[in-house]
Order: sequence, then C-alpha cells, then structure tokens
Amino acid sequence: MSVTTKEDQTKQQLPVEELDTVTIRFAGDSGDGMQITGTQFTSTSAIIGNDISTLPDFPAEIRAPAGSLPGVSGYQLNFSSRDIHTPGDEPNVLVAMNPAALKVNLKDLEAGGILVLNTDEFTESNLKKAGYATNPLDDDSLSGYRVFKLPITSNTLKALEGSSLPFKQQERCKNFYALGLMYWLYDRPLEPTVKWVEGKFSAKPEVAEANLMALHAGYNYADTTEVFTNYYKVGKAKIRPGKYRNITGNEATAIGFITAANLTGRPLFYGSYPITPASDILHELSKHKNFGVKTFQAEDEIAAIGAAIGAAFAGDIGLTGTSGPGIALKSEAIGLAVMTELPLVIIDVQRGGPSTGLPTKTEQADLLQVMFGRNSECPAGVVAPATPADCFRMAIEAVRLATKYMTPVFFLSDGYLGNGSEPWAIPSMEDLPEMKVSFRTEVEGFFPYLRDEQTLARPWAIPGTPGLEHRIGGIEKQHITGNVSYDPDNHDLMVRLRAEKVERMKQDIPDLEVFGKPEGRVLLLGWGSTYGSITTAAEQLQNRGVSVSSAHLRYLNPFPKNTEAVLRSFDHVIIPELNLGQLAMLIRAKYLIDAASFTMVKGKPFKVSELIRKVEEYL
Amino acid sequence: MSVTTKEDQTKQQLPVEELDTVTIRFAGDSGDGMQITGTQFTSTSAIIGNDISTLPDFPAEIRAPAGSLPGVSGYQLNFSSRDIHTPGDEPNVLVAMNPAALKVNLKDLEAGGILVLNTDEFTESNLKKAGYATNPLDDDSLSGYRVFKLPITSNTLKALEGSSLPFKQQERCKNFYALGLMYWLYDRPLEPTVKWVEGKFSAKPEVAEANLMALHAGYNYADTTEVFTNYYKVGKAKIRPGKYRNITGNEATAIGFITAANLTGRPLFYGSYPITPASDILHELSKHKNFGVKTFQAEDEIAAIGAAIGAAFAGDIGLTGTSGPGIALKSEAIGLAVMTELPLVIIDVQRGGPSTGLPTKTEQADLLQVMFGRNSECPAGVVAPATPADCFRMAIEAVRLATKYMTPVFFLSDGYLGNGSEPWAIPSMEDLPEMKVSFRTEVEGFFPYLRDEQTLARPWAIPGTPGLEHRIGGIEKQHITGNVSYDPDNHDLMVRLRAEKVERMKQDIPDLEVFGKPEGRVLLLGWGSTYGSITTAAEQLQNRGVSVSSAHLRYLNPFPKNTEAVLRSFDHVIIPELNLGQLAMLIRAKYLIDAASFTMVKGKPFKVSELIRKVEEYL
Amino acid sequence: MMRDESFIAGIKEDMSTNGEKTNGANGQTPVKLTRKDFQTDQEVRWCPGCGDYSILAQVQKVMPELGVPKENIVFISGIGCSSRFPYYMNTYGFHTIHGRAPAFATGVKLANPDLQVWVITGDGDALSIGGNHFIHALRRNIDLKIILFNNRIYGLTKGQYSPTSELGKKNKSAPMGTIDYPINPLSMAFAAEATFVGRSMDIDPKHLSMMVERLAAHKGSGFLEVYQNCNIFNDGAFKSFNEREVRDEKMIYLEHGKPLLFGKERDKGIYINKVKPEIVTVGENGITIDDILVHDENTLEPNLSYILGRMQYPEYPVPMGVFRAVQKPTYEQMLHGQVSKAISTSGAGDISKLINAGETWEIN
Amino acid sequence: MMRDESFIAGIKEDMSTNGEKTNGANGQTPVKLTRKDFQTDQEVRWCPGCGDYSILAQVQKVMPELGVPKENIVFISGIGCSSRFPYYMNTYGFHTIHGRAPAFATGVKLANPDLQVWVITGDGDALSIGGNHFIHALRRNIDLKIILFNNRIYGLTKGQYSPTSELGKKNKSAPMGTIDYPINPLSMAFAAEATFVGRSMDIDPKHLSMMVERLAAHKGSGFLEVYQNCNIFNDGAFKSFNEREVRDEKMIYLEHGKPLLFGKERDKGIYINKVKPEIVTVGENGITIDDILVHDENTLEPNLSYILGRMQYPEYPVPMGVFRAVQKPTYEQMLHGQVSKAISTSGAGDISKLINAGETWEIN
Ligand SMILES: Cc1ncc(C[n+]2csc(CCOP(=O)(O)OP(=O)(O)O)c2C)c(N)n1
Ligand SMILES: Cc1ncc(C[n+]2csc(CCOP(=O)(O)OP(=O)(O)O)c2C)c(N)n1
Ligand code: SF4
Ligand code: SF4
Ligand SMILES: [Mg+2]
Ligand SMILES: [Mg+2]
Repeated sequence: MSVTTKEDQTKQQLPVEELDTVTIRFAGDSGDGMQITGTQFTSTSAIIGNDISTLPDFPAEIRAPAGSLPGVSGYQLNFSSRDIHTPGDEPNVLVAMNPAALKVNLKDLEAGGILVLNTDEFTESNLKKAGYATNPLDDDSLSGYRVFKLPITSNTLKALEGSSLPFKQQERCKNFYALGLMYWLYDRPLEPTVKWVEGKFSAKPEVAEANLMALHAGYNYADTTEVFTNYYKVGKAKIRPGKYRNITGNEATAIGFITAANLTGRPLFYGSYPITPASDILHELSKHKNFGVKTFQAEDEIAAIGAAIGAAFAGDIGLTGTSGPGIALKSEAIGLAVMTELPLVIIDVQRGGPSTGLPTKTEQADLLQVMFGRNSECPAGVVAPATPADCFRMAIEAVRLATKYMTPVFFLSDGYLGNGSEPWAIPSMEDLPEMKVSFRTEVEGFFPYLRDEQTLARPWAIPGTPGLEHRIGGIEKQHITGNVSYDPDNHDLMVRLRAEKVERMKQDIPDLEVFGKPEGRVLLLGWGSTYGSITTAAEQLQNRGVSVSSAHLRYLNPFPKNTEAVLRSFDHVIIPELNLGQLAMLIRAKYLIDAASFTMVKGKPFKVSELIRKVEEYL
Repeated sequence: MSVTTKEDQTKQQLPVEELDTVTIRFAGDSGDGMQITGTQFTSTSAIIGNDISTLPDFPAEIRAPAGSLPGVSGYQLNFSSRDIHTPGDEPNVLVAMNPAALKVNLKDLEAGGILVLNTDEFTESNLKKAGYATNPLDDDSLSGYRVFKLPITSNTLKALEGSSLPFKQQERCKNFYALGLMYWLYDRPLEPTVKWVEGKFSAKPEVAEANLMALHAGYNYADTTEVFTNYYKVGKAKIRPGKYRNITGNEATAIGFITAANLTGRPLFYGSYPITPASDILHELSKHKNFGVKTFQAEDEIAAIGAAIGAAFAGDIGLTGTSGPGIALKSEAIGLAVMTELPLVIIDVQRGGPSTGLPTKTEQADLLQVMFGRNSECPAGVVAPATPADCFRMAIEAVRLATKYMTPVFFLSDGYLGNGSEPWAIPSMEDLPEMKVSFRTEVEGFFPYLRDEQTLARPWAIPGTPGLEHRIGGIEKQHITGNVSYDPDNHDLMVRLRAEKVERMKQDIPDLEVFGKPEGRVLLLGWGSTYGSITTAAEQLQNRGVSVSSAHLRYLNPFPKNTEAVLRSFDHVIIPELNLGQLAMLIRAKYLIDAASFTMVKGKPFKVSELIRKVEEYL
Repeated sequence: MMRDESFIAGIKEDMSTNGEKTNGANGQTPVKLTRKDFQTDQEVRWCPGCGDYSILAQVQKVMPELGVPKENIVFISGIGCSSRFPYYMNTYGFHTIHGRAPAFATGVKLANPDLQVWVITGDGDALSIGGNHFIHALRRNIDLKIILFNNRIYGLTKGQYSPTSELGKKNKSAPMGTIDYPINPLSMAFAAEATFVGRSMDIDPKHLSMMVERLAAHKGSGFLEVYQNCNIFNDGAFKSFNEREVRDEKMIYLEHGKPLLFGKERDKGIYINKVKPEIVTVGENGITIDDILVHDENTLEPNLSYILGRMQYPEYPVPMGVFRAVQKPTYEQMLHGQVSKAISTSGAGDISKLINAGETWEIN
Repeated sequence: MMRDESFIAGIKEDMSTNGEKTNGANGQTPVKLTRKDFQTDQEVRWCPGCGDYSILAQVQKVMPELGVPKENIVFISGIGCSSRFPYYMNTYGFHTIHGRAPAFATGVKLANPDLQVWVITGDGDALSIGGNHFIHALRRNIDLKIILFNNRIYGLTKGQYSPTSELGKKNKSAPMGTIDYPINPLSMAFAAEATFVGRSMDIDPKHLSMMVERLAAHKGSGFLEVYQNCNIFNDGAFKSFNEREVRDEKMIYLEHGKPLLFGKERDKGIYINKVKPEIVTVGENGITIDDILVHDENTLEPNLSYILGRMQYPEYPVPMGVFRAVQKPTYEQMLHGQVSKAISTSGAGDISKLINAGETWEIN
C-alpha cells in the first residue's frame, strides 16, 4: 500500500529502520491545527494497517492568547505493528510548533527522542510568553534529544508563494507541512490525507490546494534536503480482518445509542445540557434527526433528565447525558426514575473534579456518585465502556438492560474515552442483539406494578393506550397496584424489590473475562478507560513470564456472576483507578478480599510503566 | 409531687398497681389534637420524674378527610421509673378517638392491652370511612383486649354545657377529656397541664377554660364512675440530677446551632428551603433573630446552600438544612464548598425514600449519599446525633469541626430524631467547648491555600480585610497560592490533601464508647436514631447475662480512632440500620471485618424485640 | 430577531400536522364520556374546604366536552397539595418532583405530540423552585396546559410563605413578616411570551370551567393562574376582592373585543393614559365608552396584556379572564418538523449506513 | 398587595442604615486608587478579540472612581467565559458554579451589607440554568450589581445556542437551526421588578463606563445587560445595528427626562400610541417634539420600561441606557432591620436563657 511518488527517490538511498511501535506527539498553539494533524496521521496509519491509539489534549480555554502556555494543544498517537492498547507512555517524537509547546511537552519526551522544532516561532516575544529566559535553540538544554530545527512557517509560506489566500491563512497551512515531514519520516502514503483535504474543503478549493501544497512541500523537503538521515517503517499489525473506521468514544456513544434505539424499535430522545466533555454527544446526535432522534437542549441538567424521563414514560428511549457536576444535579430526578421504574439511560462522561475541577481532563471518580449519589436506597445499573470503540457496544447494553429491567442504567464514560479514538471493527448488522421492546396493551389483568417473574420488571404501559390509564409518581408505591402507599411492610418490600431487580441483571450480563492465566499471583482488576494501560502492563509482564493476569469490569452494577471466583483465584488483586480507590471499596465491602488500591488522580491515564512498577511490589 | 384534689377520694379505695414502664399511644383524627395530648402527657410525666421517650406519627396529608384512614394522627410515649431509650415496641394502652384510629393502630397494641375507645365516633359513616364492615364495638374482634368504651365526645359536650364557645370548638376539647382520663389512670397531677393551658390560651380565656373543664371532667369521670377498677403508679426514675426540659430533635438542632455560632463569636446564617421533616428547624431559627441569626428562605435548595456558602465566605457561620431530596440538589454546590475549603454545615433530616418516598417517615438511608453523592473525590465530615437531645451537642460538634478544619461537615439527623422528643439535661454554659474563630488579617505571608500544619486548614480570610484580596472558585487550585492550576501533579496532591484534611479530624473527635463489656461475643454497632432500640436491646440481653455490647458511632466520617480496635474485640459485629446496609458497607470495606448487616426499611425505628431476636442468632 | 420570519416560514413548511387526536381520530367510534369517567378510585386527600376541590370538579366537568379520548390525556404535576391532582384524574398521570413538572411534560409532549398534556402546579412549585422550568416551557411555546393553583402559601409543608405571599405577611417561616417582594405570575408569563395567559378562581366555577376550556383549546404554551383558597394556612387570601358581595366592584372580567368595564352598573372602565391604566367613569369628566380600552387578546406583542396583568388590588380592579391568546408555531411542531425534513432530505435513517460512514478501511 | 405600604413603613423604621462603606469610612485616610490597583497578576485568558476585554477594561477604569476600598468589593460569577472575570479583578472574588452566582452573592451581601457585591454572568449562566436565581435575586431587591455579558451563545462550551440566540440560528447543537424562541433578558428583569435595569455594549466604552457607574451607584437589585461580541462562535451578532456606521439610525440612547429621539439628525422619535410604541418624525404629519415620549426612569410601575425593553431590531431602534431606576427598601436592609428590631424588642440573645427556656424541671 505504500506510495512511491517521484519525490521518493532520495529515500531509497537512505537507511531504513523497522520499528514495531512509535509514539508521536504533535503540539502547538490552539490555533495551529494540531488536532487535525494528529487525526490525519492516525487515519493514514490505520488505513495502512497499523494498530493505533490516540490521546488528544485540549487546553481548558477556548482560545488562550496565542503563544501562551495555557494555549498549547496536543495530540499524541501510538501506532504499531503489534496489537496496542494505549497512546504510549512517553512520546518517541515530539513536534513542537512554538516555544510554549516545547515548554509544556518536553518533560514527557523519552530520553534521546526526536524533537522537531519550528524555529520560526522561537521569537523573543514567543519565548517570553513561554517563560524561557534563554532560547532553547541556542543553549544546550536540548542536548539530550535528537533535535531537528526547521523553519516550518517560512518554508510553508515559501511553498505557497503565489497562492491567492490571505497571509494569515497561508500561515495556517504549516500544520500540513509538518504532517508532510512526518509522513516522510515514517513512510506513510499521502493519498488518504489528499482525499480527506479534497473532501473537506471541496467548497473552498484554494484552501484545499494550499493545504496540499504545504503537505507535499513538507514531504519533499524531507526527501530532498536529507535533514533526516534515515527513515522508519512500521509494518502492518495482525488485526482481525474486517472493515474498520477510526472513531472517538463520544461518536461511538452517539451512534451506539442511535443503533440501540433502532434495535428496540423506538425513537431515541436525548435530553441534555452542554458540558465538557459530554457536549459532543449532543452535537453528534443532533445531526441524525433522520433516525427520528429528538435532541432537546434543555435549560439545565434537571430539565434535561426530566424531559428524558417524560419521554420514557411516553414510550421513547429516554437518554440524558452530562458530566459529573451535571450528574449531581440530576440525582433527585434519577431517584424518581428509580421509583417509577422507567427505563432511562444516563451518560456520565467523567472529568476531573471535585466541583468544576479540571473540566477538560479525565478521571474515574464518579463511580460512587452514580452508585450512591441519591437520597435513600436508590439502585441503578451501571455499565462502563473500556475503550472508545467499546462505547458503541456498551451503549447498546445500557439500553438493553434499562428496557428489559425497566430501570435507570448509567453509562459511565470519561474524558479520555470520549475524546480519544481508536480503530473500530465495524460490526455487521447480524452481530447486534435482538432487543425489540413491546408495550403493554392488554387491559385484562393490568396493574402498573405487577412484575415479570424473571426480571421483576413492571409493564411499560404508555399514554395513548386505551384502558391502561394509570398514575405514577415519586411517593412509595403499593406492590402490584402502584397506588400511593405509606404501609411500612410494603415499603420494606418495595425497597428490596427495587434492589433485587438490579441484582437480577446478573442473569443477563456476560462473565468477567480474564486476560492471561485464570489463576496466579497477581490480578490487575480495572474498569473504564484504564483498560489500555492495564492490558498493556499485563501483556508486558506476561511476556516476561510473570504470573500476572488482568480483568476488566464493563458491568459495575451488578458485577458479573463470576467476579468473586475470578478474584479468589489470585494471591493478590490490585485495582488501579484514576480516583482514590472507589471500585476497590466496593470490591472489598462485597467480597471481603484484601484488594490493593493503586490510585493516581492527575487528569490523565496511567502510564504502563507505573502499573508495572506497582505490580512488581507484589511479585 | 402527686396531687390530691377532692375528686381523688374514690381512688384511695381502689387497688393500685406499681409498674415500671408503660407505653401509651394516643390516636385520632388529624383534627383531634392527639399531638397536644401526647406532649402534655409527656411533659407531665417528665416533670414528676419519669424517664420518657416519644414517637409522634403524623399523617402525610395536611388534613386528610375527617375520619379517614390516612387522616389518623398518633403519638406514642413510653414513661418509666427506669432509664429508657425508646418509645416502646408495643403500646400497653391505646386511646382511639375514632374507628379509623382503631383500625390503623390496633395491630400494634400488646395482647391483653388496654383499649380506650370514644364510642361517640363509631357512627355508621365513620365505620365506613375506616373500612369496617361491622362495628368492632359490637362484634368480638376486640375480645383479646381490656376494652373501655366511653362516650368521650358527648361527655365532653356535657361538661361544657353553658360554655360560650361554638359547638365545633367545644367538641375539640375532647382530647383534654381523654387526657384527664389517662391522668387519672396513671396517677399524674393536673397542674402542669393547667399551667400550660393557661399560658397557651392566655389571649383566649374561654378556650382555656373549656379545655380545663374537659380535662377535669375526664379526670373526675374516671374517679367517680369506677369505670377503671384499678389504677397505676409509675415511680420516679433514677435520673442524673440537674435541670431538664423536654426537647424535640429539631428544636435541639436549632438551638444547638445558635449556641455553636455564639461560641465561635460569629453570626449564624441559615439558608434553607422548606421540606418535611426539616422545616421546623427553619421555623425555630427564624424566631431567634435577636441572636443575630439570619434565616433566608431561598427559592430552592441550591440557592439555599449557595447563600450559606456565600455567607461563610463573608465570615458568617454558614448553615443549610434539608432532607434527602434536597441534599441531592445541593450536591453540586457542596463540591464547591469542598474545593474552596470553606466551613459549612449541611443538615440532612433523613426521611423515607427513594424520591419523594415516605416524606413523613424516618429512615437512615442517606449515609452513602452524604459520603459519596458528589462528582469526583469530594470528602466531607459527617456527624450524626443519636437521640433528640443529642442534636444539641452534635450541632456544636459540626460547627467546631467545620470551622477548625475549614471544610463542609454533614449533620445527619432523621425524621424520628427531628420530631421525637426526650428530656434534655440542660448543660451549663461551662460545659460548652471553647471554639472562638479568628480570621486571618495579617497581610505578610498570606496565601489563600497555605495550610495549618496540624489541621491542614487554609486561612479564613474574609472580604473586608484590607490587603488579603484574593479569588477562590471551583477550578482546581494551586497548592498554597490558590491560583487556578491544571497541573497534573498539583491535582493529585490537592485531591489527597482534601482527603487527608477530613481524615485528620480524627485527632479531634472522641473515641467510640462501648456500652457493656469492652470485648465479648456480639457487638451491636449502630449510628443515628437507632440508638434507643440498640441500647435497650443490649441492656436487656446484658441483664440476661449474655455477652453482648453495643457501640454507637456519632462521628461517621472520619470514624473515631479506636473503631477498628473496638470491632475486633468481638466475635461478631452486627450492624442494625434502617437502610439496606450502608454503614455495614463502609465498615466492611475499611476494616475487612465480616460485619453482619441487619436491616429494616419500614419508615419506623426497630423494635427492641426484633433486635434481640437477631442477636440470638449469633449466641 | 431578524431571522425569525423566514425561519418560521420554513418551519411551517416542514411541519407535519401534529396535534392531539380528538375522540374518534383513532378510527374508533367516538364514545361520549362523562364526568364520572374522569374520576379515580383514590380517596381525595385535601383538607375539607380546600379550594382544590372546586378546581378538580371543574376540570373533571370540562374533560368530557373536549372530545379527547382519555387515554390521550396526561396530567403531570410537581409536589404540593395541588400537585396531588393527577391521582384523582382517571387519565394517564405523573406526580413528579418539586418544581420540575414542565420538564417532564415537555418530554412527554415531544415524545408523542398526539397527547394532550396538562401541568398542575402550585405557587411554590411553579414560581419558587420551578421558576426556571416554568419560564422555559412557556417561552418555547410547547403545547402544555399549565394550571397554577395560587394560594399564596406553601400548603403541603404547612404554611411557609411562597413567592406570591404578600410583603409583611406573618407565617411559619417569617414570624416577623415576609420581606420578599412578591412575584406577579402573570408578569413572568408575559416576559416569557406565553401564547395563552389567563386567570380565574376556585370560587367562580362557571368562569373557571370556561377558562379551562379555553386553555384546552389553545395550541401552544398555555398558562392559567387560579386563585385558590387554602383554608388551613392562608384562609381568605383573596376575599377582600373576590367575595361575592364585593366582586363586581373589585374585579374586572376581560372579554375579547369588548371595552374594559366593571362595577355593578358597568359604568367604570379602564382608560390608558400613555402607558398607565387609569380608572374612569363613563359619563363623568367627558369620558365616553369610546375612551375605554378595548380588550384585545391577540396582539403578538404582550405590552397591553402585561399592563393589565400588573393591575393589582386595591389600586385597580383585579382582572379575570384571558389576557392573551396568540398563535405561533409550537416547539413540538418545529422539532417534529425538523425530523420530517431530515428524513425527506437525507432519507430515513439506516443503521448500516450510519456505522459504516466516514473513512473506512478493510483489513484482510 | 394591601399590606405593602404599612409594612414597608415599619421596615423603614427598623432599618439600620446599612450600605457599603465608602473609602475612608473605615476611619482610614482615603487612598486614591488607580485602574492598575484593580488588575491581578493572572494572565487574561479570553480569546484575542473577545468583547470581554473591553468590559473588563471599563470596569477596572470605573472602580477607582467609586470611592469604595477594594477590600470591600466582591466579584462573584458563575461559569462561562464571562465568568472568568473575577480572576482578573484585584478585589475579593468567587468563581462559583454554573448559574448560581446570584445565590452566593446573596449570602455574601446578607452576611455583610457593607460589601459592594457584583455579579458577573453570561446569557447561558443567567438565563438558562440560572434563570430562577436571577429572577429571585432581582425581585427581592437585594443590593447586587449584576452584569450580564450577552453574546447570544455558549462561549465556554464552544458554540451551542443560548436562550438569547436568534430563532433559526444554526450552531453546534442545532445544525438545522434553533427552534427555541429567544428570551428577552430585559423583560425578565422587569417582570421581576428589578429596581435598576440598563443596557450597554462592549464597543461603546464611554457609554459602558457610564452605565457601570450608574449601576454601582444604585442601591438595590441592579441589572445591566451588555451586548458582547464572541468573535469565535458568534461573531458579529449585534453588528447589524451596533456598528459605528449604522448606530445612530438603529439604536436609541435613553436619557432620563429627555424625549426619546434618535437618528443622525435626532429627528426621529418614539411616540406611544395607546400601548404600542411607534416611530414618528418630528416635523412630519404634524408631530412636534411634545408628542415624543419623555423618558422616565423613576416610575415604580415598570410598564413603560417594559415596553421600551421590548423594542427590538429591526422593527425599532435598539434602546441603550437606563430603562428604570427606582428606590425601595432593599432585602438586606429589611433583614438586618428585623434583626435590630428583634434585639430591641427581646434583648440581645442570651444563650443561657435560650437553652433554659420553655418548661423545665429539676431532678435532684
Ligand atoms: C426538592 C424538594 N424540596 C422541597 C420539598 C418540600 N415541598 C413540598 S411541596 C412544597 C411547596 C408547596 O407549595 P405550593 O407549590 O404553593 O403548593 P401547595 O401545597 O400550596 O398547593 C415544598 C417546599 C420537596 N418535596 N422537594
Ligand atoms: C452544572 C454545569 N452544567 C454545564 C456546565 C457547562 N457550561 C459551562 S459554561 C456554559 C455556558 C456558558 O454560556 P454563557 O453563560 O453564555 O457564557 P459565555 O461563555 O458565553 O460567556 C456551560 C453550559 C457547567 N460548567 N456546569
Ligand atoms: S393545606 Fe391548604 S392547600 Fe393544602 S389541602 Fe389543606 S387547604 Fe388545601
Ligand atoms: S469563546 Fe467567545 S466569549 Fe469566549 S473568550 Fe472566546 S471570543 Fe470570548
Ligand atoms: Mg401554594
Ligand atoms: Mg454567552
């Protein structure tokens, strides 16, 4: 699949090194288009058959002052000829488009790593904004790296001489120039990006042309100047055959829920109020009205969930989504959904907290909130996708469980999953579960709280159905009739029935799978977005021959049936989490297993090396 | 102290039985004044030296239709010559003012118990409203009780012949007639009630007079008709000498917080939105503006806590109060108080749930909500009074900890504590702790997040202080400076510092006390309003010589230092709770002790007998 | 708001003709319902004498007249004495949480625009905790029929002041008197540009049932304030103007297209002096009937309605009736219109296309 | 509202004379502050070109003029781009949570009425999630100085429509166009009977600073709407009427006691026909200057202000300036008045008496 253009002639004479995994980080000002550069490199790598994993890193400000430290935007990607699960601990390559980007990112670059710098931006004023006393291009602070100092901006402008675009816009093409450089260095074809640019800017052909000229200029510069004295190849990974696309977690979430609703045969209703990092789900869903999807941007989170519950009452698939602070606001209404036993899915794309916290960073610290953050005994199901693409599958699971058991289910994503992307093996329609819902219409024998024997679900009887007129509400219900009841014994019964109903979902969820041997010295038990780092750590340790396995909970309430058995098969259970030990608390309380909690709350995923060091303490 | 009026002559000739404990329940229609009857009997009993414990039981409706089942209002009280802790499992006496009251309450009356019925109300229409097919006065359904059928209404009206009051109002005096009957039967003096009526209705002397005539009429009727063939005495209890008053938990809470604020030297600010069963705290506090107390009835619970946090920022003692659904709404703002490290006390008077649940009933199911019901890692202190009078002490504790550690503290009461009452040994001013607060004024070396070494508290620097101008907010703070910081390591540090700060309250809270032997077979571990039943159960078992002790956690986050040691000194730990095992979960997770959870969620306290049966399983 | 007109025109085209199905529209033979059909077997649990009974009776009376099958009617409420209402209506019902009823109702109506959706709320429920949802439901012009039982007190929680309580009122939570300036619910509704705004009272059943009918007939956000006596905690709150003996002089009934006259002799009227209403007497000081403001429910700008809504006792007679009734596209029409348009533009959604969209590649 | 008058009279007597201390009132020599004294060391993090910069500059400019020591000034905000404001003011500041700033500010002001309390908010913060707190703060007439940065978009969350976005506007969360009828913030403020209501814009610094000064001087609930350009997500939202070239014809500046004239020649004016404003030209059709409505900020009934506040582009020139400025007792005055009264009636609270109150008995 590799492309040989005429410009590639130099390359043939240079030494080539085969690598199996490379991590690149592109970093620049928010206005520098680093997210595009990153995603383009990612898609191209995926298309040529690498396995990939990515980590975008946005600034919290919309557009902090150009050149400032808070304005730095980054995109890290890991591509490999092996099966990979994380965007890489430390970049091997850092492309820094200005001094601020260098300042913020250099500490992560591996010792001896490749550093590509856009020298044009190392002006006195930019150095000052980044807080550099002396110019790192000139002092020896970069001596530990393989530094390539390139005038990326001016080269881009030179390449675009004669373009009709205004100067500012010409300058903006420099990210494609940088992309061209990297494509050469890692031997990627230009076609996929060419196609993308042409499609994206079809309405603005001058922009398309300028970007492509910059792309080629970067590529050719590398090819002709011999600034790089060798280049690299990263071969195809052994990936399950099939059709793939690159997808972010939030996209996968959105289309997962559209698919889920479609499978039930009911329209999707999404009530939401914008909040980082969940807003993209609203944006995506609002584009798909032709699926009958109704998106309702409410006045706040409470109204958003209120409308979703109302829609569920009326027979839609009720969905509401937010991040942690929004969940706090929704909690009273979630209680009502639990009491009225309506199917509802609540998305929580977790972010750093408490309070406003670190809105653009990731964290896994809402688990206990979704478990317990409501008055009284108020159980709900909880599922948590493990990877961006897994959001698709778990969205379907959430709807399946909510409609089958007639109860709210949480879908616990996070900023890392939501914004991160990975190649997704597109399922065929036959792979998707049967989950058509049916409403009660039979008048004879109808009682609003008469339960299904197996699931304990009450009937879903929607307004518009003749003869089933009934009233529901937040006051305790009488068993079977659903009338208001203050009876003490009835209350005790109902409290236990609601708990039992959630517990019974167990019969409908898959067993917990173990990666590695089913028993041994250490089990790494994880949940959510730490899947990549945990699996990679386990894999690397297994490759060393160490008795370490991993398991990942995608169903957090209830836990899969075999959970205790799995845990008891290991001498030590270590639970790494991006919080202060929330899953660990649940596991310890439930099974009385002395699980060790390993925690880090830094707004970013674990490094594989950190996990390995932790496990080593137990070997 | 017993009174001998001329009417008492008959009595002298009747047999008297000495009892050590009696439980009476007064029950009637909401409009029948049963709460007054109950509280009068209570105060009188307390004044003559009995120990007492009470349980009012209001209907959920304001005023359900007269004579209906939902309209029944009850008041149970237990009075004794021993030290007692509960209102009694089963009443020995039931006074039922109408058929509905009989219907609702009869099942609780002990076999062979005394049943006083107001025959005048057993009309056909009332029987129908109560759902009686046949008149229980005539069939033999009451044969298992000692029934006294008395025309209470008509006797009252007869006694009031000639009164200038309208008929309806005359009729309303029947509760005092019933009270008179019971005073005679249990040999209570009339003076305290006479004094109370005279005070209460000083503006309406005709009402006072009518009520007193009814009271005496009831008393005299018993004395002259020999309807009761014997009477009872319940002697003085051995109670710690001192000055006492009867107090409900909500009153004790209100004056506890006024006192606490006074001890700190700062005004109390109470932001609240009415909700059952917490509203009475607002009502009580609003009466005490002369203490500088500001009460702010906000537009909702969020505004209420917002204002309280604002007031705390400005240097008041910020207090907000609600019940479970309101806590759910406040949770986002609580996160802000945690992040900005401001002292704040949050009252939760728990009620039955989930959702609107059983608003007038009690429950202990918000423990996990107050622990975890917020986004991300968001720790706060939690204290829980054990009895109505203990609310006073724990209110002071809550303020002491919040101001000393500069962090939110929950005060976890419940409907049973809030509405229940008990005699309170009024403390002397010297018993109260020293807890004057001081604000930072020193400009030199001021940083908003520079911490006290021992408590980790940051300085309280209030607006109006020259030179200390600074900004706080919900975004993660930089250690020491308090500036906005997105730094990963700083975030990890701050998350752990906030947790550690709450943990350090340990150094400032008393050890967990054990009632009974410090080690043995079974420990009953409780918290909150189950204190009475648990202590009584332990006491009764100890009296049987069984190795059972009890301990009651009044500090739930953090737990007292010696908690683990206490628990490990027993073969079995049983944790009775009015929820599905919330404290049990925390204890199991933290100490990996196989504590057994014993739960009941019926909107009312445990019966002592239920606890005893449970313990017996472990003996 | 420049874009309104053309956008609305566009929307109107997209709109499928959504609206509640009337009786028989299901293809069934219309069944004539009676008041009894709308009563439930649940015991009504308000205090004896409460104004809520009268409102319930009128609503139950009007229902059969509407020609909407009862399975297509939904009553949604928040929390409060008034909010118990749905339990007593033999339709679909949802007793939700405090202040949020409009949000739940919005979801119901958007999910199924064929339903006729009523919201029952109180002065605390709608204007204190629920003020924001109330305003947003109204401003979106979603077809909800909102009835606010205004008793100027918190009934269910036993007597604290509400946002409509008079300044200075002494009560459970303000023993020295309320210091909150009261909210005028109508002003809120006009500010939110509700398309239907009316007022009635518990003790005028004829007027009340007429207003309920008008509200039912309106398409769009409808708001009816009902003065309701809470005889337990705020007895007689309105009696200084609404008792039968004084009513004629102290209240004014609005009638579309008719001059605003009141008084036993119907000789007093409302005259607008610049923007300030004044009370004048026809036949005095040269005032003729032509000087009297003619009521007009249908002006799109709510200026006049706003001014009438601010007339308060004792300065002015208290207006009763329909202040405003205008027509604009409803929210559910526009939303479903966008759905229809999306389908006609992009074709009905196809899951296989959806998941296979974007750049894809094959691994063999 | 019968009881108002006598109650207010009573309150006025109870009131201690609370109010912000002005410079030097602490007994210190007044120090002349400068604009620089109000700047912080925190890097300002709005997008280059954002209208927020101008508002910050004007506020920082006005502050030293107010004579309030900076330790007595508190800026409180919710969440949004605009709500970052307090970080850049070298006073006390509190960046709270989304929509709730008025509640926090209320607590601060009630705890210490000597502080001058400002609230900075956005159109989403104040009118979407925070609509209810906004209204309740205004209706209580608590002395808060609320500035709403209206950019008709959610800036911080990157471009979803806000409650002030135009109908039909296409944006991130409404790719087919917004179907929410927009809210008029001024109508809300009038409905809530805010005692001060004004409007200005980022690109008229002179007018803006004048309005900020007026707001600062007002005692009671003050609301200033500022049109603010978000050049990233809603660039040019106001330019059709507020660009320098068209401003004279398309905007009208309100001046108390002056006729409402506009236009380059100042020959166009506002005439009120019954309740409907009309544009007329002085000298045409017999219109003289005397026909032109004379602006009056001070009428207690907000009718006129309400009508002016509803004049919208393009039908009308867009009014700028003070719509309403009236005086009534503030909430904090009344609350502290009750405290003083309670003390004078019952004596300063005595804990020992408190805990020993009620029926007590001795056990020996
Ligand atoms: C979240 C929450 N806060 C507070 C309450 C308590 N509460 C129930 S009804 C009510 C006010 C009722 O007043 P209103 O809406 O005027 O109704 P009314 O009872 O007067 O008909 C309050 C404060 C609640 N149920 N939920
Ligand atoms: C509870 C909660 N919900 C949602 C958000 C996300 N959020 C932050 S700011 C904002 C809207 C900002 O819009 P606006 O108030 O107009 O301010 P601007 O950024 O335009 O100045 C939203 C939805 C949040 N921070 N908290
Ligand atoms: S408290 Fe008032 S509003 Fe509530 S039911 Fe009783 S009378 Fe009606
Ligand atoms: S997004 Fe808009 S409002 Fe926010 S800082 Fe940027 S330009 Fe200003
Ligand atoms: Mg009310
Ligand atoms: Mg905005």
